[in-house]
Amino acid sequence: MIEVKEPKKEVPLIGTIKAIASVGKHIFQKPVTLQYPEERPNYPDRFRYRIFLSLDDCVGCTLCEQVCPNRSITMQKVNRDNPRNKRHIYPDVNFGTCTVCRNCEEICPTDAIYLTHTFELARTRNSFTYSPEELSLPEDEVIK
Amino acid sequence: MVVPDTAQDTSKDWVELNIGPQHPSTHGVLRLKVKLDGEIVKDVEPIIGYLHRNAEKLCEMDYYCDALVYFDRMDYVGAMNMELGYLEAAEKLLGIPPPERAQWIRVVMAELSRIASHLVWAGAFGLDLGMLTPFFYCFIEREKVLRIFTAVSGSRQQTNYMSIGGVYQDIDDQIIYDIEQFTEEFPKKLEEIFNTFVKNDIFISRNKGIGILEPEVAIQYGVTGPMLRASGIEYDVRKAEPYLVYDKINFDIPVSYKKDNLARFLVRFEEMRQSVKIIKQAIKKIPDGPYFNPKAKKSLMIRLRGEGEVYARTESSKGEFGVYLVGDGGVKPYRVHVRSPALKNLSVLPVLAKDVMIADLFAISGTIDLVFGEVDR
Amino acid sequence: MNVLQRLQAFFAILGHYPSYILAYFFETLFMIIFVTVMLIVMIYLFRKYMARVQLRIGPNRVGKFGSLQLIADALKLVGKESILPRKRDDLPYRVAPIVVFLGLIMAFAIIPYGDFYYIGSLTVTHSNVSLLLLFAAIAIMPIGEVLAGVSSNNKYAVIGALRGVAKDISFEVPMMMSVLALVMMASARTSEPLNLTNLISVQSIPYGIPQIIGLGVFFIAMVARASYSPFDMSESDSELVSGHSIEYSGMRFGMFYMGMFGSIFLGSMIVSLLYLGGYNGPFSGDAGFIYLLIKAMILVIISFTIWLSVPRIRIDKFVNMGWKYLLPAAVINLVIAGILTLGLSL
Amino acid sequence: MIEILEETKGKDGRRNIRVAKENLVALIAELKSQGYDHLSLITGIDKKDKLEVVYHLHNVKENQYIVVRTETSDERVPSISSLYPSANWEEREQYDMLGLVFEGHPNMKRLFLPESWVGHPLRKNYDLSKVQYVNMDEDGNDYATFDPGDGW
Repeated sequence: MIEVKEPKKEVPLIGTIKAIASVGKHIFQKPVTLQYPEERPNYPDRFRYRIFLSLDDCVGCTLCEQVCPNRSITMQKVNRDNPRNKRHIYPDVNFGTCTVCRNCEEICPTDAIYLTHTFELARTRNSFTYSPEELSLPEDEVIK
Repeated sequence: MVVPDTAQDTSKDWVELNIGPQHPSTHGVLRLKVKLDGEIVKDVEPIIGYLHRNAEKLCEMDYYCDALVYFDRMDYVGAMNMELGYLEAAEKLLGIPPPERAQWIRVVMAELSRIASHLVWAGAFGLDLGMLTPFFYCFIEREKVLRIFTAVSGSRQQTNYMSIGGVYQDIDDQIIYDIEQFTEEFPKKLEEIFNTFVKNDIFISRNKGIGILEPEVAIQYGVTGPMLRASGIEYDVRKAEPYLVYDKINFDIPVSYKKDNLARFLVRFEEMRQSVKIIKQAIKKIPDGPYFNPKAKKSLMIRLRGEGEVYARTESSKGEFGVYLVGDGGVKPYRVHVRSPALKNLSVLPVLAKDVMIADLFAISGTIDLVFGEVDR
Repeated sequence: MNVLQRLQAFFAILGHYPSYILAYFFETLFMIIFVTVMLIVMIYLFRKYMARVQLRIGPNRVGKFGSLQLIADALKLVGKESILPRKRDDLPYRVAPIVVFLGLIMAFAIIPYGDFYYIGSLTVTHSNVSLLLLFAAIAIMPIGEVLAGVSSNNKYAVIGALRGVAKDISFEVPMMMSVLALVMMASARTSEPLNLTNLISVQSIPYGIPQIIGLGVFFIAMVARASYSPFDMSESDSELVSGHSIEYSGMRFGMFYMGMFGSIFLGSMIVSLLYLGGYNGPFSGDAGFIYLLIKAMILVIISFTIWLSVPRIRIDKFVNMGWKYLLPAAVINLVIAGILTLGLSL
Repeated sequence: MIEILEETKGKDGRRNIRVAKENLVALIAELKSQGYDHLSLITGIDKKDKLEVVYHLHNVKENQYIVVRTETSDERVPSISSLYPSANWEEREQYDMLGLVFEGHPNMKRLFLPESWVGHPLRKNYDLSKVQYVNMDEDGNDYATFDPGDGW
């Protein structure tokens, strides 16, 4: 336990001038702003955003659908030749409600669903939902 | 000339002013019905609920592991502390204690989160008083914490980093180096920010002796955290009922007996210094070993079952954050109830803001450190 | 020869009276253009300076270094719909921003931008009592603010207007007292001390040096007049949202906004004229205007730094300060000025 | 002497006391006089056939917790807001969420939701399929409505 002391009393006006000067001297420092589209920050490896789906690995176990806290994942029927996926169901993701909590990535038994660095998902309101095929494509190939 | 509404009703000698829910200094969606006599505030009635999402119901509807997502969104400026509060309860209920390494990592993250939360508060408090610039200095420092969070968990604010039985991902040498770097640089910057506030006579005169909260009143109203400690009661859950490994760490609880706004300001800044001290110790002591309990394997996440009742409390940046968890043996919690410290601290505002000026009302509501994700849940 | 006389000579072919009328008209036009350009420069400077102090970059997308940002903003403000509150008091509501802006323009019209006999003087009124006229013009602006506060039928606006009145009363008296000291000192040297041109030309050393207290009082008063932090009680962002201008939008709000920046610039100009030697300086002559502008700009930057770093003072403390500290200080300053004047005249 | 129905130790090591709701106020008043001056939490639990109310009382000086529980079948519980000012908002919250009516409370209104909200969300039988919309009327009071066109 320590008792915090009140700061030393400054001479009236002089203290204020000191405080003003301490703010004013920041003009000589470099700005910290990143000019986003031109400059890009370094994203750490674990940075997570867009969900990708590997259609060949997905076994249609519906665990991701169950664990999704926001019910953003629903299973869709896709006619695709995948011997491991007997029921032919694959997840689709609604990015309008996805909170990027990566629970689906953690629980996926075959690592078919995973989160990537891609984060620039500008979409109109009605096209947030990605079908399983779209989830397997890189972002610039998804046509919306 | 049209006489404004304020003067029409001469039978009452006060003006009813409606502040919020959208107002620059209500920190989100607080609404205050204020009765004014000139500049003097006669009565304040806080009206809350504008950010109410009923997280408790949402938690009941989901698996134990999913509730973390909602807890992240309670105190969104210090999300790690919220996760910790929930996990303290959930792990006791499910009987899955986290391994040693995870506990130390959690301490580091919780304290970083406390720093992030207090920095937001300091900046916003400056704005409440009309200081435009310290806000940015605080946020620049906070951004460094959030970069560490991104490197650790992959997300800035809603980290969802701690999981039942440990943490989602281990921390590596690069992250430890980043955190050490931060703890080296941060105290200097903190003093710089501190000086831009306290050197100012006007800042001192706006805060000293304003918003006196007597310790008895504070306890009666359930006020905890920095507000209680600024009223002179040395009570901190980290010391009173140590969770994680806080009993193995050497740190002090800042206390002030001045009971006013300035005391709350100073206590919070001292807490940030103590947090740096805790991080410095904890980062050196992180032992090797597993970072999650194998009983809570990731593929078993939705099969965890718990029965009984647990009330666990942690010291979040706002105060005592308690989670009351009832399980009925199923995979979903039966009842989740959150003791939200900011809600309790807000309930004392009508007492604090009696017969003060309007300007002081905002200074006082600024020192309460309201985050509406947590108040309304 | 000043601009007025040059214009008159240019129009002399039209006859005596028409040429003077045209000359005054064009000079006023030049002055208004100058003030508008200066306002835009001021707002740009503020935004850029604020950004740099806060370690940001500031406007940099429209034009080189964001120099056209303010033009774009002004166009946006003009094009915006002006939303009128339903229960407003119509005439005062519409008149208020114009009153504020008019007061500002009038004050700028009376300021001497250079010595009377040199180029660079845009002075419209060469009156013998231009000092009094100047302060009369400044005193118009609060009327507009009070009108705005009372007429827009909003509680925040009314409280803002009340605070504005309390504030104005408490700083105007010390301000005028400190100006009185100036006039006293000038009266030893010139027979027309109320004429701004005379008042400035007799400053062999800037009056700010012998009257350092007066300078402080006057500067604080000018900060309060422009109503930025720490004295922005009447339009405090975080308390009264926007005070008297809360119900204004579009160009009407733009007028209040420009009125605020205009008062910062005006205050800096007046302080540098009255206390820092104005357009006097080594080798001034034709370049006097540049000196004035440099002095004013330094004061403007200081004002901006104060604005950005100081919390708002409480209204009762400000009133206290006005009557208990500023007024006695101004009186002491007056006494010092009296002693100095006697010493000079003896 | 107040009759205690059951005393157990919870999973978190805290003392659990169960009392009938008639004795609740007397017991809590006695506990308060023993030094339990901080009311930490009031929780209502919907047990389908009855409602259970759990009070977490805290002794700040000695750092002791005691859990007092009572149950009611008619949604009515005596209020302890006269003993603890902090119970005021806690009880309002439980009324809001679970429909527990605290008798003797000075201002028994909803805390979070608007006054005209239908149902109490934390009840197990609350109908989630009916969407309610919130709007504000001319006087600045919130109200809830089922009409999607009227909501925000």
